[in-house]
Formats: sequence, structure tokens, C-alpha cells
Amino acid sequence: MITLSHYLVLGAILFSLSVAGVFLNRKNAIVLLMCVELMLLAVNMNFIAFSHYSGDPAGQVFVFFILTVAAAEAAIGLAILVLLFRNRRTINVQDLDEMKG
Amino acid sequence: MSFPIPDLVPAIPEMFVLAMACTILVVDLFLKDDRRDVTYGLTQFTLFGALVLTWIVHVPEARVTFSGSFIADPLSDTLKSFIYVIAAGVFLYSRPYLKERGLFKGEYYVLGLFAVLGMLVMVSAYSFVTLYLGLELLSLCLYALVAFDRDSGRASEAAMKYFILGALASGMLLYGMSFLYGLSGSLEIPVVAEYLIANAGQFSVPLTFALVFVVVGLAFKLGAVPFHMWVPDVYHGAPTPVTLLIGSAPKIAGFAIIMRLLADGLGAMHADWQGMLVLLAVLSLAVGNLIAIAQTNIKRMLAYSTISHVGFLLLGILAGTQEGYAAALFYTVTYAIMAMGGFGMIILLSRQGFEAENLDDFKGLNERNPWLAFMMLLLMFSMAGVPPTVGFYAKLMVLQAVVQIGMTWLAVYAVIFSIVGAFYYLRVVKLMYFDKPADEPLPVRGLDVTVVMSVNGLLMVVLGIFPGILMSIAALAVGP
Amino acid sequence: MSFQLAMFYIFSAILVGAAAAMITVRNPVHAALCLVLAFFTSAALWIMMEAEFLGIVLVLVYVGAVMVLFLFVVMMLDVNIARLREGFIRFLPVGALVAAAMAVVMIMVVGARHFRIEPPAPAATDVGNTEMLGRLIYTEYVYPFELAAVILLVAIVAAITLTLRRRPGTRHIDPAEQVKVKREDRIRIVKMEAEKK
Amino acid sequence: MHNVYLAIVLAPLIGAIAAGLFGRQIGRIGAHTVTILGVALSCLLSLVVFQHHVIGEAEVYNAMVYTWMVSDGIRFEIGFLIDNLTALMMLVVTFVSLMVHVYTIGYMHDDPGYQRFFSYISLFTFSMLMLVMSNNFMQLFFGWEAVGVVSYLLIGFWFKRPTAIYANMKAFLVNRVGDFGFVLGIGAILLHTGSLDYWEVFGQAEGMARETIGILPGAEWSLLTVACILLFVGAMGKSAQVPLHVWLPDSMEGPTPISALIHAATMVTAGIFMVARMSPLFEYSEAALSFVLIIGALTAFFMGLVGIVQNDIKRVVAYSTLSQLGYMTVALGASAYAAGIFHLMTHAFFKALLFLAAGSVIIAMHHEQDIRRMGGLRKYMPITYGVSLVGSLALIGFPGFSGFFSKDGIIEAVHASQIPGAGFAYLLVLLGVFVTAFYSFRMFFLVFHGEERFRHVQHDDAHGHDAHHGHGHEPHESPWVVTLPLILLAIPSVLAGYWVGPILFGGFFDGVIFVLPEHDVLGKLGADYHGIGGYIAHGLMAPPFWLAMAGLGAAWYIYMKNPAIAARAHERFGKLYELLDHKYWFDEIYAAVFARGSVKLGSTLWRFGDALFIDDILVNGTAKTVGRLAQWARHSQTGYLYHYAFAMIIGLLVLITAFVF
Repeated sequence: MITLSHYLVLGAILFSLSVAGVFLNRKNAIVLLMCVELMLLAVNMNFIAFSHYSGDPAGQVFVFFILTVAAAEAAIGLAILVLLFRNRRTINVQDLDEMKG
Repeated sequence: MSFPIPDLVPAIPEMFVLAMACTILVVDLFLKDDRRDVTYGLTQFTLFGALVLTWIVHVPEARVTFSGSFIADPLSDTLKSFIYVIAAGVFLYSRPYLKERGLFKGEYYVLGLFAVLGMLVMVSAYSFVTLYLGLELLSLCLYALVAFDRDSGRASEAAMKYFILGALASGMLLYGMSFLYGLSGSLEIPVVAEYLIANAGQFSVPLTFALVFVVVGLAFKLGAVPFHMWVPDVYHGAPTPVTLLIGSAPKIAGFAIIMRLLADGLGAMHADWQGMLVLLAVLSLAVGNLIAIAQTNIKRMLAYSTISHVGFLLLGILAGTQEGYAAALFYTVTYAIMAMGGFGMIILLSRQGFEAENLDDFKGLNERNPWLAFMMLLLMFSMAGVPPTVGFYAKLMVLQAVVQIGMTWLAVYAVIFSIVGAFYYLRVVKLMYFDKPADEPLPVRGLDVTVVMSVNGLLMVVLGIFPGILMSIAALAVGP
Repeated sequence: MSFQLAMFYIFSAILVGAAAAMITVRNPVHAALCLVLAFFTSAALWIMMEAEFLGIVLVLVYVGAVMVLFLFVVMMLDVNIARLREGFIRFLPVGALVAAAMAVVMIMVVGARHFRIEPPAPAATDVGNTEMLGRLIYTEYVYPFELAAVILLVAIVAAITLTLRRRPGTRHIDPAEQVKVKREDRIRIVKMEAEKK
Repeated sequence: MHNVYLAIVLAPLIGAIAAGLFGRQIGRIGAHTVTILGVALSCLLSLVVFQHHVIGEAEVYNAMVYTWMVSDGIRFEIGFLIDNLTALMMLVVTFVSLMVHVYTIGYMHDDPGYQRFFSYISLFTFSMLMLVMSNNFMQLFFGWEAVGVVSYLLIGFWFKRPTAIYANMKAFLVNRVGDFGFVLGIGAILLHTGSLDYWEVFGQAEGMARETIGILPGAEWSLLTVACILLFVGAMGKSAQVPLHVWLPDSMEGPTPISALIHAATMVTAGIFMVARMSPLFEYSEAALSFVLIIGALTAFFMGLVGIVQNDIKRVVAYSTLSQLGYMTVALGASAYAAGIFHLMTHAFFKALLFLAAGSVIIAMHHEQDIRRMGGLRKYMPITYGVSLVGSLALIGFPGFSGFFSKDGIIEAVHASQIPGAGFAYLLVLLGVFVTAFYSFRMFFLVFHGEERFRHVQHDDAHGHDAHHGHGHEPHESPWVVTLPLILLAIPSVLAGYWVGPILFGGFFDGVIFVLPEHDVLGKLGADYHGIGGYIAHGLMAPPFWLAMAGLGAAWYIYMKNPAIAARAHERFGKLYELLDHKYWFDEIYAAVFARGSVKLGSTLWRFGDALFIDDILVNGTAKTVGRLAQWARHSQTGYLYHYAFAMIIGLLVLITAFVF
């Protein structure tokens, strides 16, 4: 039997992977954006699992909205990325250190 | 299938702001560059109209509508009013700066108004869905605004950092919410609260686990250590009008979601989140005040000062009493006004091709413009908490709340670090009054900006002498 | 092991593998494709949980639009792939350690007995998943729905504001101006004295 | 009378605002007219109040003016408590302030910050009056901080001098230490009594004395003792008692009128006033009284010693102020509050006089402050000379002058006191009399008598740098705006003392200052008091008088006789630097003959105690440590996105492990 726990563990693994991706990736800012997408996927997995196992559709509705927001977020994130590339000619995360201290 | 039309009246201010934002978006397309002031005027009209509407539809009782996802109560109406006023001040300060740098575009105002709308949604959120959507609406506008100066590498770097970290924090908040939903079976805050009260005293591990994620998400939005790293870089890199926007009104909205989530929704778990907030507050006070001392850029300095103020704000909240919430509300509003004045001053002193963002640019301000120097002095004194300014009073109230719950050591700790913090604020005063000015001429500013800055500065003293007004508003908003 | 459980493990394995590959592969195009794979398998898992609509939306909107946007940007920016992965190995140990610690902690919580809930019996209503969501979204969740619309609008405005460039050097012709041209704009009648021989 | 009290406070405030905000519009004359009118009105009304309360023996006035806020049943109010003590303080503050205002017209004549200066000193007067007239701790604290802020602004008035900036930072930091104690003290009182009102708190003093709190595990202290000592720490900062005295000598970087008004006559005595006002609290804590007594005695003697080695005219007077503040503190510790207040009053007059006279000398010497480069000014500045003599005699306690009555009262009171440490304190204050006389007249002789050394300096300066401007013409007496306040201050410097009977022994402070019967030393002395004549006659036979005479004589011998030797040496060698050399050698003789040990101790204490320990380790050390910590901490903000994310994850993990498991 697939229990709720199965899905939650899956979500936890995805969440950890996406978080690891954010701080392991030191070169390419675009992969950071993908990590954010992955993180939202993990969250959605949780919501759908909870929704399914409790028989309450509200969680699915929330996922619908999260997907919408994630799409909007991707658009703005990519716009910022393009802008960054135009200004700096690089999207290397290690080069984003003009401001510190 | 029949569906009753929800009661739309409580949401009239939001609807007005949305309608006006869309109108302005369209109107702006047809305006020539030299007529851009129309956009600005419409924006200010929107804020004013929303303020009026908020109080027209205001009733003393709490009203819940849209199937439990929206609430209008004294807290929301009070916080909304402060948001309108502060946003109006922000737009007013920003105009000359934007004009001088070719950034005077309709998008700034449209995105700004959408950000205001996001804050309004947050303030009135009564379910996780609306809370999240409001938060994202605000954040997305802010991400875009930070990168608004398209030719600035620093701005786009700051936007990138803000965006990635902000998304990370949103993800954590959502992850926490998913568990709260899974355990309580509802997305609505009052239902979650009921579930927790019914299960008081036997909270399972997953519940505390969810709470940690929620607290982390909120701590990031406020900028509490160790989730503060975005604050200095974003404040520094963003164009000053955007820094002004980020640094002032969203703190009020942040306070609102903390009230809704922690105080209302998770109030039964107060003992658990109190410990977490203590840790965050202790770290914020120390890190914010210490690193601020080492800064030479005033925007960064104010950013670290924000972090330390967040520490104070958290002190009020963690008390968990009505006095504590009222004190935190008082502190938040005070801080928003102070921050508006502080960043506004940077705008006032900047001119085309020159950003007055280094501490040295404030040298000898007293000789160049004694009145502005005096206003800055009041603002700095208020941030440092020197009596009789309102900042002193705000700190006092928070400390009182903390002492009342028996955490005297925390109050002493906060006092010690606010004394450390006084050093860097007074250094600005010292630079203005005792150092030789550079021979840079000051830009001439319009009457509106000067008057508002004077009001802003004098408010520090007036509210400090008559804190009763603001105090009773705060107490009323938080409730009995 | 039931068929469903087997399917779950297969999809989960692919999903985790794709996610892990996404954060480790060298080439951003490959990373994007890994993410696409992760989305596909997630969609399958969601459909197993009777969230058919969301599964389909994930494929249509995410794979079909968002990931294409990603790929588009990756290719447009044309960054030097070889340089992009330097030093990855150096930070891997500490990063992997923290990620593993995090995963362990989280699994300890979510794997607990508390969540060992059996799945409910398949819903026996005549209302499909899509219709149910539709009803909810347009009634109870109409306020969030409007907000989602505003967020999309903001995304459009922001993306255009940030990236639209009007190059001053480009030559473009405005037909309206061409139509409005009057004779006086183009022809100048000059009166000259007749030259004397 | 309600409106009169309000007018007294508000008149200087209005003046300050007018001169401060509209200084440019109303001009220099407008600025000084408006502020002087304000302070003069205050002074006049203070006289009325004095007449009303002291002579008319009116009821004590205690009323609230404005309720600032009420929180948890604690009322934060602005109110006035007017009794004999307040009336006396108001008169002293407004009178000295008025004199200083007038004097400033002459002293600051050429300064570009003229209007600003007047605004500040009027603001100061306002703050000081608020402090003095308060009927609750909140307002007391407000006044306390406000005078501190103005003082801070004024020390740094000449902000182009780096030394002035350093001095005002130092004053600010040291005062913060004191204020910290003060706030904690008020907090302790609030904690127990739940009130900030003086009378309500005083009514519960006995109860507080019985209550104990555990500061350290196992050590239960009386709450009242802790509160009193904390309050006194505040007084130590403001009234510059050892070891928080270091800011006062440096504060002389401010203009001289400020030194007279704030750093001699009024603000620094706020601590003394505060303790006297709190007498109903301090009386119940013998430990606190003993603490006060010993701190005061240490200050009185050791600061006097340091005064001997100073050469800057203002610094000599500054160290003398420290020493005299020590005397007042000693009186408080001995429960002779009336004697302390009496000395406060006489000291305000004669010390303001001395400072303003020093200022007059400084004007005449074109801002030269080194007394080794003065001398023989008697014939050029007869009025300044005369008033300085009066001031110095009053300071050393010469019979018949005001200082004699007040200081003698203190010494006798300490002698009679049974508080632990009184014997030690008696010895120190007695020796202090000798030291006082010595440094006062050393300065007096060096400035007004002997050779006109400034003429030689002129030659010395002529080559090298261009600091010789103005040395070309003779020193001359200052204008009337300067000399008039001097003369007006000289009168009370002599006459105020004759009031000794009523103030010390006549029940002047009955119902205002509270003394337990077993501490009532002044009562015991009062039994032997039979009029002014007897008092003076008694004083002529007591050791303090002879010690003072010895000090005076010593000063005369060393500084009056030596110039003759110096003159001969000058003839023999004929070179300026050798004359200076002689002078240096003479200091060595003086040290060897008279007080090698004590002077050395004095300067060593100054060097190690002040300069090394307090300045470097306590004040600068803390600032440096914090600064270094800040520099180190800012490296945590690396600028790298992945480090930021990493910090967030670590924070999340820490929270989970700390709170979930």
C-alpha cells in the first residue's frame, strides 16, 4: 500500500535536493531558477498528497495557485537573468559579489 | 447550482486600488514623457481614495468574506491606512530622483501600486491561499522594481539575489503550510487555530516541524538573522526610491502576516514559537547593530539597522501578550516612518550623477542646510532611541512587554545592543554637525518634498511627546 | 507489492534521479531537460493520486511553456558551458553532507507512524476532478483566483519593463506618419531670379 | 503661582527656539536680546518664587502639569515640585545663567556661531530648570539627558578642533556609563513602588529598605541600597566623581562661558542636587551613604592634587571644580545634605566667577591659556584681578568669604559623622584644604603677579609660526559686558556665606530634606552655633583655616619669591629658553621641598589612573573591541548567493534540531 508517508518522503527528498542545488551551484544562475521550480514541485507534491489522503480538494486548489505563481515567478526570474547578463555579460553566480560586507 | 455572491463591501479598497492600477497602466501608455506627472497624480489619488474608502466601509466588528479567505477588522484597516500613507510618502520622495535619472516611467507607479495591493491582501488575508498570493504579489513587484534601473549592474545583481533567496524562503513557508494543512485539514487560519486549541498540550512532532518552516519563511520576509543576508545587498543595490519602498511599508505587511499566522493561527503554539523568535531576536540585535558600525555606505548601514530593528520588533511579538502585540505594532509603524525619512533624506541629497549614499556625503550638512540636518538628526535620534523622540518610546514599550513576561535578561540584552547601536546613528549626527562639508552644492528641492520631509522629521518628536495617540490606535487595532 | 506500489517506486526513482541529475549535470540544457523529466514523472504520480487536472496542467503549462522559456533563455544567453561547472566537486562534500542531514531530518519527521495513512477508496462521485476544481475556483476561491490573475498581469508588466529595449539606432518607419505627409513637407518651391546671360 | 512656574521654564525655551531656528533672520543682536530677555524673566520670576516660598513661607507646591501617558497604572507626567530646595536651585541656575548670557556677548563677540551659542545656552537653562523643578523621576531623567545633550553639543561647539570632538565624544561616552546606572536605579525603584512620583516613592522608602534582591547568587542585598548606589552612579557621571570624572577636564575644550555655566555652576551639580532630593531614600541605606562619602572624599583630595600640576588656566579651575564637587559629595555622604547644597550654591557663584575671570584673562591674552605665559596682569586688568582674588579667597575658604562657611560646615559635619568611612574622609577633606589653597593661589600668583612672561613668549613666537597675532599690543581690561557679570557674581561670592545660620542650622530644609535622627550631624553642630561672629571666630582656630593659610603661603613662597630668582637667572643667561628652563627646574624644587610624594602621586594617578586605565582601557578599549568585532562580523556577508542560501539552510536545521527533537 502506498501510504501518505511515501509521498511525503518523496517530497522531502525533492525539497532537500532543490535546496542543495541552490547552494551547490556556483556557476550558473539559470540552474538556480530551476532549483526553485523543483522546490515548488516538492511542495506541490506534499499538498496533493495531503489533499488526496484527507479527501479534501482545497489542497489541490492551492496547488493550482502555486503553479500559477510559479509560472509568473519564472517569467520575472528569467527577465532579471537576461538583464543581469546584459549588464554583466555573465550569469556566473560567483561573479555576483560586487556588494558585500 | 447556486452560489451566493460574496459580500464585496469589505474589499472595496482593494478593488479600487486594482481598478486604478489597471487604469493607470493603460492611461500611461498614451502619455508623452513630459506629461508623466499625470501618472504620478493618479497614483497619489488612488492611495488617497483607498484611504478614504477604507474608512467609509469600516465597521468596528471583524467581517469575514469570500468564503473565509478575507477579513476586514480594526487591525487590517489600521495597518492599511499606514500603508497608504507611507506609500504616498515614498512616491512623493521618489519623484525628483526618478526624473533626474530618466527612470520616471509609469511602470514604477504601476508596479508600486500592485505592490501596495499585495500588502493590502496580506493584511486582510485569512487563509493560507490569500496570504501566500498577497506575499507573492508583493514580492514579485519588488523583485522587478529592484531591477528597475536597467543599466545598473548592481541593481540586477541585487534583484537576482533577492529573487533566488525570496523564492527559497517562499518555498519554505509553503512547505510549512503544507504540513499545517495536512494535519488540520484546512487552509483557513481560524480552522487551523481551532484544531490547535482542540489538540492543545499534545502537539505532535510534525506540527512543530511545520512551525519551524513557517517561522523561517516569515523571518526571511522581515530580515531576521540568519535569514537576513539579502537585506544589505538589496538595500544597497536597488535604486534608492525602491530601497525606500522595500524598507518602509512592507514591514507593516510583514507584521500583519505574523499577526495572522503566528498570533491568530498558531497562537496555541505560542510556547514553541516564542523560543524560536527569542533566538532570532537575539541574533538580529547583535548582528545588525555590530555590522552596522563597520559600514561606510549609509544605505547598507540603514539595512543593518533594519535588521536590528527587526530584532526589537520580534521582541514585542514573542511576548505573546496584547501589550506585546500593541508594542510591536507601534514599533513597526514607527520604524516604517523613520525608515521612510532616512532613505528619503538620501534621495533629497542626491542629484543627477551623484548618489549621496556614502556616510561622508553627510559631512557638514549642518552648514549647507541646517534644517535638513536637523531633520536627519531627529530621525537618527529616533532610530537610536534617544528621548524624547518616538523611537525611544517604541523601544520602551517593547521592553516593557518583554519584562512583563519575565524575560528581563532579554530586555537587558536588547538595551546593551541598542547602546552599541546608538554609536553609528550618532556618528551620522557627528558627521553632519562637526565635520567639514565637501564643497558639493545641494540640489534644490521642490516645496512638496521639503514640507513632507519636515513633517516626517518633526513627527519623530511630536509622536515622542504625544505617543498616546499612536498608542491608543495600536491598542485598538490589536484588540482587547 | 501491488502494481500501484511498483508504479510509485518506478516513478519516484525516475523523479529523484532526474532531480539529482538536474543539480549535477554540466550543461544547462541537459539540466532543463532533466527538469522536464521530473515534471513528467511528477505528473504521473499526481494522476495516481487522482489529481488528473493538475497533472495535465503540469505537463501542458510547465513542460509546454515554462520549460520552453527556460530553454529559450539558456540558448539565447549562450554562456560558456565549460566554465560553468568548475569547482563543483570542491563544494560537493560539505554541500552533500548538509543536504543529506536535511533530508534525514525531514524523513525522520514525515516517515513517522503519524503519516502511515492508508489511501482512501477511489472517489465514487460523478463529478470529475476538473469539474470539482472548476467549481471551487469559481465560487469559494474566486478571490484568490482574481489575485492569481493580477499576479500574472504583474509578471507580464514586469517582464516587459525589464527586458524591452527600444534601440535608438534602429530605423523603423511609422506608416501613420507617412500617410499624414503633406505636400508642403516634401516640396519647397523656390523662386529664383532668372539668370542673366 | 502655577503660571509663574510655567513661565520660568518656558521663557528660556522660547528664547532658545527663537535664536536657534531664526538665528539668521533676527541677527546677532536679536539673538542675544531675545535669549537674555527670556533668562532675565526667568531669573526675576525665580526671585518672586524665592520670595514666595522662602521668605513668605508658602506651602510646598506639588502638582502635575501634563500627563504624558498612563501605562499599567504607572503615570508618566510632567509636574513641578516647588519647595525651598527647588527655589534655591532655581535662583542659582537662572542667576548664573543670566550672568553667563551677558558675559557671552563679550566673549563670543567674533565667533561665527554666535546665535547658535545663545540658543544652546538658553536651551540648557530650560533643561536644567526642568530637572530641578521636577516632581517625578521621569522628568528628572528627561532633564538629566537633556542637559547632557546640550553639554555634548557645547563641548564640541568649536567642531573644527579635533580635540573638541574628542572631548565631546569622551564626555558622551562616560556619561552613558553613569546614565546606565541611573536608569537601572530608576527601574529598581519603579519595580518596587510602581510609581515615578517622588512623594509616593519616598513614602515607601522604609519598605524598600527591608526588601532584598539577589544580585549574585547567595548574596542578598537590600533593594534600597542597590537602587541608591545605582542612582548615585548616575550622579557620579554627571557630577564627575572618581572614577567617572575624566570627561570634565577635557570638556574645557568648549567655550569658557560654557565651562562656567555647565561645567562648574549648574549641570555638574545636578548629581548633588539629585542625591539631596533623594535624601529620604539614601537615609535608610547606610551602605549607600558610606559609598557616597568615600567616593566624594577620594575625588576631593586626589583631584585637587592633580590641579597642582596643570598649566592650562582652565584646567586648573576644572580640577578645582572636581575637587569641590567631591566636597559636596562628602557632605551628602555624611548626611549633611544642607551643607552640600549650601556649598553647591556658594560654589556656583565663586566658581562661575573664577571661570569667567579666567575667560576674561584669556580674552586679554588673545586665547592663550598657559599660565606660564602670563603673569603680572594685575595692573592691566584691575577689575578681573579684584574679582579673581575674591573668588580665590572664597574657594580656599578664607574666613568671611562664602566658601569658608560652606566648606567649614562640611568639614565639621564629616568630623561629627558616625557613618563608616567618616574618619578616612575627614582626613582627606582636611588635607584637601591645603591642596585647594595651594593650587588656587599658584594660579592666581602666576596669572596676576610676578613677571609679565607673555612678553617673552611674543619673541619666542615671532620666528617660526604666525601665532603671534595680537601679541603686539598691551593686554587691557575687558569690556563692560564681561566685567559687569564678574562684579555681580563677586557680590554673592562674599555675601552668600552669611546665610549659614538659617540654611545649615535654622531648619531651612525642614520637610524637604529628610535626615534620620541618628545621622543628624548638622543638628549636633547646630547646638554649638551662636551666630556668625562665633562661627568665624571658631573657624579661625580650627585646622582648616591654618591648612588653607599654609597652602596660600606655600604658593606665595614658590611662585612669588621665585620670579626674583628667575629674574636674576634671566639677567645672568639672558636667553628666553633658559628662563623657561629655570621655570621647569623650579617646579622640580617645589616638588622636592613640599610634596614630592603627593605631587608625584597626583601626576601618576592622572597618568595611569586616568589616561591609561580609564581612557585607554575602559573607554577606548570597549569602542575598539566593538569596532574590531564589527569588522570581523561583516566578513560573514561575503556577497555570494550560495553562502546566503547556506546560512538560511543552517539556520533552518538549527531551528529544527533545537525545537523539534
